[in-house]
Amino acid sequence: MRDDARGRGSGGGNPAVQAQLPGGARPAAAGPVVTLQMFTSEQKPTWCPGCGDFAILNAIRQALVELQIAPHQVVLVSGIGCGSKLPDYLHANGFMSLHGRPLPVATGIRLVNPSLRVLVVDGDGDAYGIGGNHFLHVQRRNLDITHIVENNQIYALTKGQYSPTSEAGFRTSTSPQGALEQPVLPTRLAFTAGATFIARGFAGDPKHLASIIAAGIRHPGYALIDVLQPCVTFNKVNTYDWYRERVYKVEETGHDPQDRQAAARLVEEWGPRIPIGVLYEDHSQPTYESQVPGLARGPVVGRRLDDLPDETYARLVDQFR
Amino acid sequence: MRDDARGRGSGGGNPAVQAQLPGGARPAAAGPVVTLQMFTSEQKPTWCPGCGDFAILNAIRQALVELQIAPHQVVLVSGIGCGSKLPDYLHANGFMSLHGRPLPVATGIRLVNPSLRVLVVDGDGDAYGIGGNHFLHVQRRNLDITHIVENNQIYALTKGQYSPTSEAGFRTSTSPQGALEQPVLPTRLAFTAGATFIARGFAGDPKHLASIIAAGIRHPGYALIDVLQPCVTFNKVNTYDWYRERVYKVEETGHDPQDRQAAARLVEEWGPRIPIGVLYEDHSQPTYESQVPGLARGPVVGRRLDDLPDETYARLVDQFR
Amino acid sequence: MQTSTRSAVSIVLGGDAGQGVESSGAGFARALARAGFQVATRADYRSRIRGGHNFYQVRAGIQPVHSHSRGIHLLLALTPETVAVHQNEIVPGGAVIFDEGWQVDPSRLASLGVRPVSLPLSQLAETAGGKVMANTVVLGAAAAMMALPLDPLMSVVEENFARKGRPVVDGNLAALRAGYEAVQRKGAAAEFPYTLDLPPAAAGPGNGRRPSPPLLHGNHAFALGALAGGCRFVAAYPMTPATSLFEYLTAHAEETGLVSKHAEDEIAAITMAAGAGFAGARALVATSGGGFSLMVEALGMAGMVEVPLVVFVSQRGGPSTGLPTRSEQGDLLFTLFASQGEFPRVVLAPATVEQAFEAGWRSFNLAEKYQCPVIVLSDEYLSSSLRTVPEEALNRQRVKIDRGATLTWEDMDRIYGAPDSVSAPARPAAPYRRFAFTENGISPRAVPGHPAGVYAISTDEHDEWGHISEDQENRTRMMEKRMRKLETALACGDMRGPELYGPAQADLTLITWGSTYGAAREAVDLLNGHSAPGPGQPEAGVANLLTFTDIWPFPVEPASQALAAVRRGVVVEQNYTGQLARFLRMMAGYQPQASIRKYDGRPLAPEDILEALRERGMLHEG
Amino acid sequence: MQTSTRSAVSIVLGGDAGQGVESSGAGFARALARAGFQVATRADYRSRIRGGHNFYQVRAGIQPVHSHSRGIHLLLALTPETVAVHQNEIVPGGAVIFDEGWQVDPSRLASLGVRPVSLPLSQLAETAGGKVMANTVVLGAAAAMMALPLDPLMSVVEENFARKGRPVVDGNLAALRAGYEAVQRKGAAAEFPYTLDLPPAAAGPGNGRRPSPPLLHGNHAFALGALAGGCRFVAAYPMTPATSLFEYLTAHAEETGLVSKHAEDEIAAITMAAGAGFAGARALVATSGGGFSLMVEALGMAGMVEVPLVVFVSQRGGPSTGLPTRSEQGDLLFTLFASQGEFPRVVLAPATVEQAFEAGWRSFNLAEKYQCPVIVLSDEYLSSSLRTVPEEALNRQRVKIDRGATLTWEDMDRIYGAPDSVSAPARPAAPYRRFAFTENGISPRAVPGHPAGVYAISTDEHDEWGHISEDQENRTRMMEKRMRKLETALACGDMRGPELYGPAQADLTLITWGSTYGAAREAVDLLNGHSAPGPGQPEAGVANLLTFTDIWPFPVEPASQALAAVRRGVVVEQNYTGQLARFLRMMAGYQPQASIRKYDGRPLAPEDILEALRERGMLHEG
Ligand SMILES: Cc1ncc(C[n+]2csc(CCOP(=O)(O)OP(=O)(O)O)c2C)c(N)n1
Ligand SMILES: Cc1ncc(C[n+]2csc(CCOP(=O)(O)OP(=O)(O)O)c2C)c(N)n1
Ligand code: SF4
Ligand code: SF4
Ligand SMILES: [Mg+2]
Ligand SMILES: [Mg+2]
Repeated sequence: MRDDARGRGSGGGNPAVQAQLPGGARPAAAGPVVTLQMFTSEQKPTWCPGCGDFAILNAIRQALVELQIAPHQVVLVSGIGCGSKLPDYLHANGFMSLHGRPLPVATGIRLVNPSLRVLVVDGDGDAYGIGGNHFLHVQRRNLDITHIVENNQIYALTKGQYSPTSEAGFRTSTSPQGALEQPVLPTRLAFTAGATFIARGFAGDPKHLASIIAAGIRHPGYALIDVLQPCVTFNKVNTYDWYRERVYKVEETGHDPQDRQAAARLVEEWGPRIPIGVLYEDHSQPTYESQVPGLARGPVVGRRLDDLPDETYARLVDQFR
Repeated sequence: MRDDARGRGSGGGNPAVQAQLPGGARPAAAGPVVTLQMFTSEQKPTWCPGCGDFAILNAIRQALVELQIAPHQVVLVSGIGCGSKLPDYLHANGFMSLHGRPLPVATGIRLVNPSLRVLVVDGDGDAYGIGGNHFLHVQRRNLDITHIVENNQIYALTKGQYSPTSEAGFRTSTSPQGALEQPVLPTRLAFTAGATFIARGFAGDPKHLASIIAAGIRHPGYALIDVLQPCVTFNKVNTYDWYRERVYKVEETGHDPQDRQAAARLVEEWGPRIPIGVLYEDHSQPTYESQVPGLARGPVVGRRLDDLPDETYARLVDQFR
Repeated sequence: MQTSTRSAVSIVLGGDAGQGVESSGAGFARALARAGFQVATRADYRSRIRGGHNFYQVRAGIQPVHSHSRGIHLLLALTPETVAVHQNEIVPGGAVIFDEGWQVDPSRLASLGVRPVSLPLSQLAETAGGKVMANTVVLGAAAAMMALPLDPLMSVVEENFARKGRPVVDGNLAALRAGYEAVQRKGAAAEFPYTLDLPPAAAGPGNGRRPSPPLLHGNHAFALGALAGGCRFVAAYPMTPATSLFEYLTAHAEETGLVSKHAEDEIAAITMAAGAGFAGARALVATSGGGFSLMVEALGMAGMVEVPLVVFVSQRGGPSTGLPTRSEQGDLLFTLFASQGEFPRVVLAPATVEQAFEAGWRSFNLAEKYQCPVIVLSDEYLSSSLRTVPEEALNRQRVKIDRGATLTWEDMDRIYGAPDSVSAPARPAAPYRRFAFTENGISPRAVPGHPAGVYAISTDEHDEWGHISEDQENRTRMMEKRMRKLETALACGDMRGPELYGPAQADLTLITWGSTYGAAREAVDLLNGHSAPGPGQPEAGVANLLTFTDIWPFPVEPASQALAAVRRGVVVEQNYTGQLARFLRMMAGYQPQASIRKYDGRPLAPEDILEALRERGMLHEG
Repeated sequence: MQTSTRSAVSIVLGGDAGQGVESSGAGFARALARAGFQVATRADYRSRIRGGHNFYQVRAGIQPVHSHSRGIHLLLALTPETVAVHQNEIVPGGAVIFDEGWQVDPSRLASLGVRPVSLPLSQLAETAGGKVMANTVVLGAAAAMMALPLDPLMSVVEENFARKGRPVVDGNLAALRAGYEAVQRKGAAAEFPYTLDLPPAAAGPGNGRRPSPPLLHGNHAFALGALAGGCRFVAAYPMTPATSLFEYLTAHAEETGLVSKHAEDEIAAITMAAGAGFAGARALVATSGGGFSLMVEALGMAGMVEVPLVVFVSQRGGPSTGLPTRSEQGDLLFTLFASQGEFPRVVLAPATVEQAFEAGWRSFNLAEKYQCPVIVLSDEYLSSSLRTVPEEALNRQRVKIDRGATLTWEDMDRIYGAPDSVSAPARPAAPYRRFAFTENGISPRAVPGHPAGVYAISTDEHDEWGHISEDQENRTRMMEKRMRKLETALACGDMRGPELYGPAQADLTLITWGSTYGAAREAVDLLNGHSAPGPGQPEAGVANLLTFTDIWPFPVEPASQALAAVRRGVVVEQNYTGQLARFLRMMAGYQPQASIRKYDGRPLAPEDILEALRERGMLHEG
């Protein structure tokens, strides 16, 4: 099972439907070579020119090509917000769900079909605001989900209210005298809550971002990738330049993400210097999926709906006598 | 305003109603000496004999007497669960709200009447489970709320499911093969999320607990007091003895709660040794209430409902011309 | 007070929470079932773990029993309070077993015509192995009073205490015998009129003839149906009275290959289930009103993205936290209209344990056929009251699996070409339209994974391919496509009209939904002067019963026909505002002559209905 | 195409999102209001920040304008797409202003009888200060076309751009003039029939006679009413189309002493408000359907613990995320029945900006009088379409504050003795009963803080003192006490029957709720053959209009009377299933002759109603 859950790059498949097939398992297709073009969508992004979300979209495509994961083998789950429209601009399976709820939606997908790669792509409002409880609990589970947060430190789609990552004192329509709360530092929070992979990317460096996303997908377990995403329309403080002046790449400092001590320091760093890259990685934890008793015989959707043996059913009924 | 919000032990009052009084502010009563007996309720607790919640109830009463806070000056806000019935067993103002929602209810009370002392008393399911998002965000605000969590590492009122603080591997009806999640460590989470006061108490040591609660109430800002509360009926692992073998008092080790470095280590400690006492305290942060523009002229409920000056109203209307 | 059906006997066990009232009561019920009796039970307990008076009623007879009742034939008291609370409910000639050490006023009992049976309960328990065994002693005593053999009770005791070890089992067996013998020694059972003699034909395994009937409640029946129907994913957050469904499935997860997730909250539970449903699993959530409230937003999501999903809602006393362990039918209109905007949903309200089983698999068929959320409305009474059901009721052969327009891998290959012929760019010339406009509103549904069936869904309004669209015309068509599914369900005959029980023509028709059915059915039998219907149900009678089980989409035609045939209609339901009555007026313009409503959290008994009819002057009695 | 009311002129400004369509359109509307005109607007925009065609309609006249309309007299195009999308809506004799650089087919316009006015828009903008000023250029051109003085527009431009600094202001003023002069130079306005000549009596501040009428939308009107009514707490999570209410109150928080909290989610928002309401503040939450879905559980809490609370719900296109920036009336039945169990609530549905103001204060009176949650249902159209209202509509003197049975400190002193006479144990002999059983169901309410008024509330069922109670009799009485409040509200006349507009007798009655009123009212005027009613409304006519504003508790008597007088009724609403129609059938047994429903997110125009009536054969036309 644990290996099953890691069957990436394989032909994927549609096990849900095999359930209806008398013949049982079906051979994986000899997949074509995955190209960038395979992900091209007819939908034109509605983002503002210059929006950081464009770079994130491209970086995701790059990473999928790098890992040779085809459009049918992946599901992108998002919330509601500017950034959460991303799955509409990419030819791949997607589920644009509710504001703040992509993590449990993704959890449900993984729990019944671990042969699908699952990426969550949402905003800072989704992930750290309304969806905070799911964020907290997903860290404790180590499901094999890659979580990419388009963190623009603002509620953009609703036209500019402060978000949980907005700096204290940040002025918006709902914080006219400046935000009174201390901001959430996602990397630190995830570290504390149990994440096994923590990274930060910057939309101003799409190549670097693509490599981080690929690393996150490769990581066997939950991976948080918080992406500094300039919102050119509503956030006039945290601009490309603002980030550019501050970011530095941790790999250039020789950082070893498996060094928990060093990681503990890096996840805290936010100020004149902001680390980007893979901050933390722990390979020692089993995935949640690999431990679920109900998955011992393979993905749920790969089985027939009437697979309950008559003996089992009779035993269940007899327990009520 | 900041001093207003700290007006504890004073006669309290009913400013909401002053709003209807032409005479404006009303002199505070020369309050009687607050005694334990004043808090006695006719309601008999329905808890199981031996339940740790009894000790928490007593410790709260002790702390209120110690601080000379009278029943009408305090509001106890709870959620739903065994422990959340506590306000029914105490003669004081109370609001037994919804499962997981006492923190925002308490926030609302504080934001309109900071002359009331507000204590939140809830279960680990309330605080760290379904209410996790409020827990996360309340840490960032430093409202002057004392948050006492009756942490029995189990869902008791619903008869024994595992909770966010149950140890990994803990077997219950919803984790028959053992819990697959890593437990939440509340002290560490609160520290990361920004709490300005973090303590742990033990229901097996009610006197010590009372002193911690008093310290929490005294703290000008949010105070988390996670209480190890044995559930004698559903949690057969984390018993009085189990805790007793592990707990030690941090004050006996000479710990200075204002030493952030030392606190950072203590909030992480959970294993053969479990620290109890005040782990962390930061006096330097202003309360949230003290910074709210709308409270500059005093508690909302202390004002007349028709106090908007005609000139202000006319100006507001004119802005639409 | 008269018992509702003479042939069924009612035993009530009462005591404090924590005294094992529920487990002993259920054990007694199981023993009776094993002995070959038909049984119905009712548990009355508080929302607390210890203390406070609880009781458990077991009604048993040779004919099927459909409800609890008011009258008690034998009261088993574990506390003096039990005697005080229940003595007035004991029928003349009935008996009460209590501890001889208590102060019980014999004259009061005598004036009620009740036989006092005082036994040294706690002393016998102590001797057998400990005070806690008093509940077992009293069961033994009850067996003796009712002329029941001890075998079935012993087998139940063996099983129930097995995991506590041999000494505990032996102690309880001794306790059983001690109670039995104490009654015999005292001759207390002499001429007790309410014995339960072994039924002539029916007999349990103890008698080796045929297996005893299954004894279970609605939650377990639903779970069995769901498992047989292919449900393999459940996510929930514990909430009375739905928890037992979740816990049952979880306990059997490994054995059945089901994935169970105790979620962080109800929002997570339903959104997880939506993810699982999207991916192709038959996914379930189970909750009660408060948890359902939190699921409302995601319910609308499932409707919008056309993901199948079953939401089991067991109603309890409301509003808000209300009466957590008690029964009510207060969520009908709430569940019907929950969530913003308009989208197709199906609402089923099983009335019996048998129907709960059926809803277990049928709900998933409807969810997949109409690609929408299905709500199954139960209530505390149905969810936790054990009833024996005919063997046939749980027959797996009756379970049909119908996934509607779910596309198989082969379907996809046929339409788009086999996957190995798909080369880069792996896209069919005419890409898969997840939300294709169709005449019946149902768009063939591929689940993610097939190379030709790549698509994204969105809770924003979208076009046939799933892309976000604000286009005016598309919006109108998409709205109509979705809503058309409801018409299709009605046109296909997938929604059933109300079920008629009793004579085709009657002066009085009780109209119910949900678990109130049981009491209403017994009331109808009493009104028609027979305790249970014979095979030849008469054509006309005093009363009959119309029960709505398929609530939405509302089967207007059969419902209107059935309602048109009603002479004097009385809607009987367990809520304050008369939700079914309002609903019938809204959907069928129907207004009943009278309404019977109860909203104290205690389920209606047949006698409550008769009494209410009498008060309303609706019974033509001497 | 015929315009709905000849005397009102309709201007549409169209362009891409991000081109300032909405702000320019609103600025133009404000300038017209300042010039003394009556104005109504409609914004049509997408749920995205940039790109995609948006437009803004301004209708202006001398008589009050109640709705947008289909016809366009003057189209202002910032993009070629605008011409393509809207040219067919231009009335014969109307005009379109566009950039002379675009390819626009003159023959198409000619065949439509539309005057093409091509101007060097972008070049003029560039000269004035930058391409972005094209929207200002076009406004200047529009003024010239319509024979409007430039003063009011200049004052609006000054104000709108003030915070961007002098150069930007000056650039825009130059742009205005450039557009104006370009039209004049071209003589393009010659004999343009749809000029807006200054009204003879009415005149704006530019003319120094009297203040121009306030121009605002429903959200701002509600906010003003709420402030005047003592609302001093708002908690919300941003959600279109309610955000502007929250943002307005927040912007004015310091000045008005209001506490505003941007909460972490909607659950927090409403539970914060419940805490504030419990403590004694007048507390508000503002959201749309999706956020309301998350508030459902706490709504029931407020009902159970009898805490006053106002929930403002602005409906948008559903289900689920749906059409976030568009209008629908899809949440009527949802909000009416939301949350488990049964409890009193009040639902108001203001139909106009004036009524939104009134709901702003009235909702709080009802919430405090009946100690329950009050839902105010708005919709995107009412919430964001600006309309001029009479001065009187916002008159603060009309605002009444009534806190019902809220106990003042002096009340408490009188009942229990003054606090300084309260000594240990500080308890009155007969402790305060928060939930005292009363005849009208209203229990006098102390807010926490008084020594004699110490009490705890619980969402579990409770007794008169607030203690958790499962007692059967208490439960029944408490349920009845709570629900009795609804009867009291009806008996007190606090709930208004439907409002009749137009002649008392009519062959045809349109029946509406919410913002559909405006279009229906104009349709009624058109049917009755006058553009706006004179002072002497005739006794009988072709059509009239019945509007339900007070939905719950449903004022059965006045409603039934009004409905009984309807000859041929047509329910007009913006949803798919006909929610008002269903509701009226449920509550009054009323069934209309026909229904007009629109569910594409675009608000009904008067012409849509006429057309639908015609299609249904309900108009007796030559
Ligand atoms: C339950 C609910 N509440 C509110 C909204 C309105 N809403 C849509 S997007 C959004 C916030 C967007 O912020 P973020 O998640 O940071 O995404 P961004 O637009 O910045 O990419 C909100 C509040 C909603 N869709 N659903
Ligand atoms: C929304 C909602 N979901 C579920 C429940 C059922 N419920 C009541 S108490 C409880 C958990 C109790 O656990 P905890 O908070 O740890 O309190 P304890 O009983 O252990 O003191 C649950 C799930 C509820 N009341 N409301
Ligand atoms: S508003 Fe901000 S986040 Fe949204 S599309 Fe524009 S730049 Fe991007
Ligand atoms: S079940 Fe546990 S937590 Fe609840 S009252 Fe009993 S001992 Fe206490
Ligand atoms: Mg954002
Ligand atoms: Mg607990």
